[in-house]
Amino acid sequence: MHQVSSAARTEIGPSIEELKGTAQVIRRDIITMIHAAQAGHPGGSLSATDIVTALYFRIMRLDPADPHWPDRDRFILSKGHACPVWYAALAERGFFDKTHLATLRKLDSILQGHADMKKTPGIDMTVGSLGQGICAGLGMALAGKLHGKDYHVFVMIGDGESQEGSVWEAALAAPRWKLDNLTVIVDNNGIQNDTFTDDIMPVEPLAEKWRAFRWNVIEIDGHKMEEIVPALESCLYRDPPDSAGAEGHQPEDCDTTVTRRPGIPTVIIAKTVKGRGVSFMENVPAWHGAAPNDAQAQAALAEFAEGLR
Amino acid sequence: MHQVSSAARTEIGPSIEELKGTAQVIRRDIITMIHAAQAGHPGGSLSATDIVTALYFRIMRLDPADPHWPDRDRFILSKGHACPVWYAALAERGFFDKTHLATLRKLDSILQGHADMKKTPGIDMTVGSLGQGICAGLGMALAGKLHGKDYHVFVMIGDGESQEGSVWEAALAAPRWKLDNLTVIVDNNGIQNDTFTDDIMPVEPLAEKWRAFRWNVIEIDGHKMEEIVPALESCLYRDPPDSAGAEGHQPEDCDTTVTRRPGIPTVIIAKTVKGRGVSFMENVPAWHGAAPNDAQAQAALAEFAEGLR
Amino acid sequence: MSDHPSRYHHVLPEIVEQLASDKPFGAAKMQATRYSYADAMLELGERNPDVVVLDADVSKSMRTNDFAKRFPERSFNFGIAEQNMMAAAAGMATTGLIPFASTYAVFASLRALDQVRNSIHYPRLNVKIAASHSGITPGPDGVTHQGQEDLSLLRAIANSTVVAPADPVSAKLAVHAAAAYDGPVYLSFTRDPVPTIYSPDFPLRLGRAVVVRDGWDATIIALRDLVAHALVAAARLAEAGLEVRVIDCHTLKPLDVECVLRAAHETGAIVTAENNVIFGGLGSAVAEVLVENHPIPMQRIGVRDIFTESGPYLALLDKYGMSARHMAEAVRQVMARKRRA
Amino acid sequence: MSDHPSRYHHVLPEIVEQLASDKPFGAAKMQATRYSYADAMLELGERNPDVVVLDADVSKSMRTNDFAKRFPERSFNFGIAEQNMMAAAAGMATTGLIPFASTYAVFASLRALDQVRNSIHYPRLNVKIAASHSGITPGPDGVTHQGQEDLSLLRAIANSTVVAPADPVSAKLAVHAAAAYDGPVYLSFTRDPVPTIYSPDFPLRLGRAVVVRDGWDATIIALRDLVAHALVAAARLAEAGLEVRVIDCHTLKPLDVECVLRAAHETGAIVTAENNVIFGGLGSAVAEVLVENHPIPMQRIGVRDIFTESGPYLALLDKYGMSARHMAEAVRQVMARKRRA
Ligand SMILES: Cc1ncc(C[n+]2csc(CCOP(=O)(O)OP(=O)(O)O)c2C)c(N)n1
Ligand SMILES: Cc1ncc(C[n+]2csc(CCOP(=O)(O)OP(=O)(O)O)c2C)c(N)n1
Ligand SMILES: [Mg+2]
Ligand SMILES: [Mg+2]
Repeated sequence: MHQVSSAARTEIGPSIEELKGTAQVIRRDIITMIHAAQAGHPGGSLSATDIVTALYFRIMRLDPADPHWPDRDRFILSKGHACPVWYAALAERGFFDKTHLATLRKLDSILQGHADMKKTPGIDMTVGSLGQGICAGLGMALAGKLHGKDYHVFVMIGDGESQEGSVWEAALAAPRWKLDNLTVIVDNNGIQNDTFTDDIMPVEPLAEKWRAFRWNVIEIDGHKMEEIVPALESCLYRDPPDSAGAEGHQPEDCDTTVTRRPGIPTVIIAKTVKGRGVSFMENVPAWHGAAPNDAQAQAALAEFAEGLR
Repeated sequence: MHQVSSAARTEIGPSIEELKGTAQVIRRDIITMIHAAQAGHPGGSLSATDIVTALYFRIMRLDPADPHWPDRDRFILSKGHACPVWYAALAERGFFDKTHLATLRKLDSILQGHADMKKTPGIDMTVGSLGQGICAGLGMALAGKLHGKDYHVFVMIGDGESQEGSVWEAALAAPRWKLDNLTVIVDNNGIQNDTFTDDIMPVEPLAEKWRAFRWNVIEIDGHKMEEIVPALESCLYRDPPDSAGAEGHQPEDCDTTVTRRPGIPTVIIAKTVKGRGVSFMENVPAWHGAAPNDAQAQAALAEFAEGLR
Repeated sequence: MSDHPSRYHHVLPEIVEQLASDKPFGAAKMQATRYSYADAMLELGERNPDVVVLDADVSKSMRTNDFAKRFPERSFNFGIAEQNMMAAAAGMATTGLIPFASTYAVFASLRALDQVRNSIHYPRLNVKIAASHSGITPGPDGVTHQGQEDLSLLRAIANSTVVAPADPVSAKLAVHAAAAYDGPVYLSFTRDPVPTIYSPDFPLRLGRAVVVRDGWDATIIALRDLVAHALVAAARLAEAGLEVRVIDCHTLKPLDVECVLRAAHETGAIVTAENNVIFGGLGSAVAEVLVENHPIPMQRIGVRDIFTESGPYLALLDKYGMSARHMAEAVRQVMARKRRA
Repeated sequence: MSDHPSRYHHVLPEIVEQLASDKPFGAAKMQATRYSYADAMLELGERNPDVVVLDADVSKSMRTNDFAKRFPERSFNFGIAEQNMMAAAAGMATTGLIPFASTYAVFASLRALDQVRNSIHYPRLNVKIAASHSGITPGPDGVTHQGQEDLSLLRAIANSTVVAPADPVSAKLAVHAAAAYDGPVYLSFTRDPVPTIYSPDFPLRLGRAVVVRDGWDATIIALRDLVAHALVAAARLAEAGLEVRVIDCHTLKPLDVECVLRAAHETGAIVTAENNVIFGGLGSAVAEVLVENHPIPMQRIGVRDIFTESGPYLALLDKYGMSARHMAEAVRQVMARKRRA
């Protein structure tokens, strides 16, 4: 019936180097759209960029022409305020025309301030109230098992978001149902809305917490494609198409070896830098939810141009 | 102004043996009142009985004649459905007349189906919706510190209740504020409403979870007074009156040594048996929320009479 | 007999016969509608493989453990984690499943309301919320288990459909109607047994109120457990020569505006009766329609600005002003106001 | 000028002067009332050592971080854990502290509603809930951050007091009034700047609505940010010869029944205006009072059964039918109905 199957997921896939370039394109679009909207959340969009890029351009099985394809992999940005990175990735991947990016947060736009699945092609879940996307992802993973489908569900949460009790409700439930088709990625950038997470309500040791909730824990640098890609591939529910077998799969251009743990969900704790890629935004709490002015936007774009060259 | 201070807390206190006797009296009252009401939760009341007895008859600083005394220690039964044990202990301790026990759950009673602080003398917090009492206790502990008071706040939660996200919100917050005047006791009886916790949504390893949330963890047998009393005394915020110093206090009639950890809240994970003390109720999920009929109540009371002799 | 059996519609004859008696439901088959829900789910489970049931550790009380036994692979007990259950239900619905998320009204409408609003109603996902212990029907449990405001809360959420069936027969029909509807539905059930008042031909269609007794002097618009008591009030008033229409407004939202306005025009005086706070529920819904279209005297029966307490269900109805005699008194008062107007 | 300055009460003269102009608030000092809250807390903190402020990681946005800087030991940031914050506030209140629990309206009224109901309102503890981003005032953020139903939800909770001040001056007064009241109070503030319309003599007393413009042809009863727009509507209608009363119903609950009924009797037609869903909020409250006492034509302005969207605040008001022109149109309609009646 549907002709895409594994073809939709590029067999070879872009190389690590190509992914790095794509991430910079997405960073540029993030700054451009938040600048145009004069509102939005650059910090958490930029910290998530490399991981979201890896997901949409190398890991996930998708069909941009058919965003509701039942066999697609799902991604939920549970930290929904960072949706500019989601919108930029979806547009770059061809889910909708890039001209929409300039309408972010404007009246009648398909790009809401927090992502709305009924308005934006490719958005798998409506988000914005923290701590809900991860539970919705759990539901999708349960449904996948029930339907006998081999899609994988990826959910990204924030470190601040990890303070929400509902996150731990989902954390408790996923291993009970052996949801190895669910992967949670913590964008551990150390900053939440008010300031540094450690000064508000420390969440560390995160790895120890998730382990105590019986998850398989992988810790990576969330900006190193060489660590991101194999970590994500290692927990994929089905075999990656270029993999020989389930155990110990190791993509050739990556330097990390990880082993799948059947029946156990995986959390990837990604050490990241909020505002990553824009020197003056990096690790500065004020850029959680502030838009750059003209000069700042120009400065940021210049830095990307540098990086893209 | 108020004359009670440490005198309200019996200097010597009842012996371990006396406490055991009191616990049996309370068990008797629990069965009697639930039988009279023909509704209520015997299982979780009986599993909590020994600990609640130790608190009200040996550990806590109270004045039954002045239930609102600002310097009193607080107890919150966050698993509020088990309030029959609370009512029985308060009545036995003299907070109100025992004749009220027969009015449990009846119209116009001071003893509501779930405890109401505005109706029952001695109830420190209104409870019934699981996962809230522990947060309220956190607030009381914060207030104690702010007011420079040396009272201690004890909160008992259920193992099923531990599935509520709000429990983990409180668990995250208490160490951040160094609330060593707060102690949480988990009535780990392995059963929730529907059936065994392990068959619904397993919460183990509980100790590991609380440790990852940075609590001091003590594990005890929740029915051995010899373990309950020293565990509770060991985390008391102020020095116990009969103690030489803060470190390594060991009451003479108890067999456990525990050490206080200043600045760190303590959780006591008490292994208990749901329905403890009534042979046919022990570890039987059906007795979570069912009242005994006449014959069953008689049989239960006969068992206590045996134990009290 | 001063009452007229022909005035009643879809009400069982043996019920009609005794309405004005001392024991109006002495002959009725009593059942909590939460169990009607559980029964309907067994039928639905057979019929529709997309139907799944989600629980939050009250499956014993709601008897959805029957479904779990029959369809174990389509049953999910989340433990005491209502937030997770509701948002997970939303996630499941995105894949075409039809989740029935089951818990008590207080937890569905309070503990998990953010998830119910943002993950279910905002994206308009096909989740059914089955709430037992609605109103102060779990008498002895007390306030924390009495969903005394759930109907008001759910009505305030955009895209919501709120259904509160009166008896076991209509409760089962409501479950099937909800399953057939594409979108979120909140179903409100009783903890305590209520009389079976309807014959199987009860025409339950979402959004269509049912006139269950004809009358021209005034109208009582009721829902859920108070419909039965409204019938009693009407029967007693009939003995005093007053003909009161009774409307079963099982769907609170969307309200059957046409049926309400017809009653307003034809009877000129309305009493609303709900076992729910009088702020934002049925009384408010009807009042809104009246002032915007045809302002006439109306009076609300329901829980005032107070938390109730533990006690036997019927005793609580009486103490808090929601029994048949209160409705009859309210009818006399609105009729007096109608005459003065 | 066809308008009469003497008809206005407590409204700044420079505001009155321009109400009917193209830029009615061109001269007004604009400020989000969330900042008035933060300012008032600094004063309260000085005055009352029992006052503590609780936050849930939006202290930067609500500027309660000013309080945290000045009174660090009385400030508690719970992180993104609104449930814990609300129940902990209840626990604090049992010791005599007066906690102001601050977060956005959606999280106060949805995420933590179970705690707000069971730990705060049921035992009637002295907790103040300060909610910013009420109504669709956080325009560009979109639905998940727009408290479009918070007033309805809080009104349904027993023992609640719900206050939604119109401008920065009355907002500060409302905070002080809430602090002086012993019991839970829900305070609703705007995210977006609103015009300062009142002089410092504004007589804010909880439960007492204020007639801010006299009139006899009809009445607009409004609250929070829509009071300013109601004044504009009245000024424009005055130019057409209609004298419309405007009531600032800052306290939604308990409703000032006397003031509402006086307006009903004296003007015979009412429009309610709230930046909140039209189910269970101000419109319902007024409709309830009217049908139970003096049924007259009324019409509701507010968010219909829909989730709104991202966009500039004023553009959203207009798109979703809540601007001055919608109110003026509604006034004409209720007046037409009054004449026909
Ligand atoms: C339940 C809830 N509470 C509060 C907010 C407001 N809010 C939006 S973003 C944010 C901080 C999020 O921090 P984090 O999860 O660390 O995200 P990141 O640093 O990746 O941006 C807050 C408090 C929200 N969206 N949802
Ligand atoms: C938030 C919430 N959800 C559901 C319930 C209904 N309920 C009452 S007791 C109970 C089971 C509690 O189990 P546990 O915490 O283990 O208590 P115990 O075994 O000590 O009785 C449930 C689900 C509730 N009171 N509160
Ligand atoms: Mg962060
Ligand atoms: Mg248990």
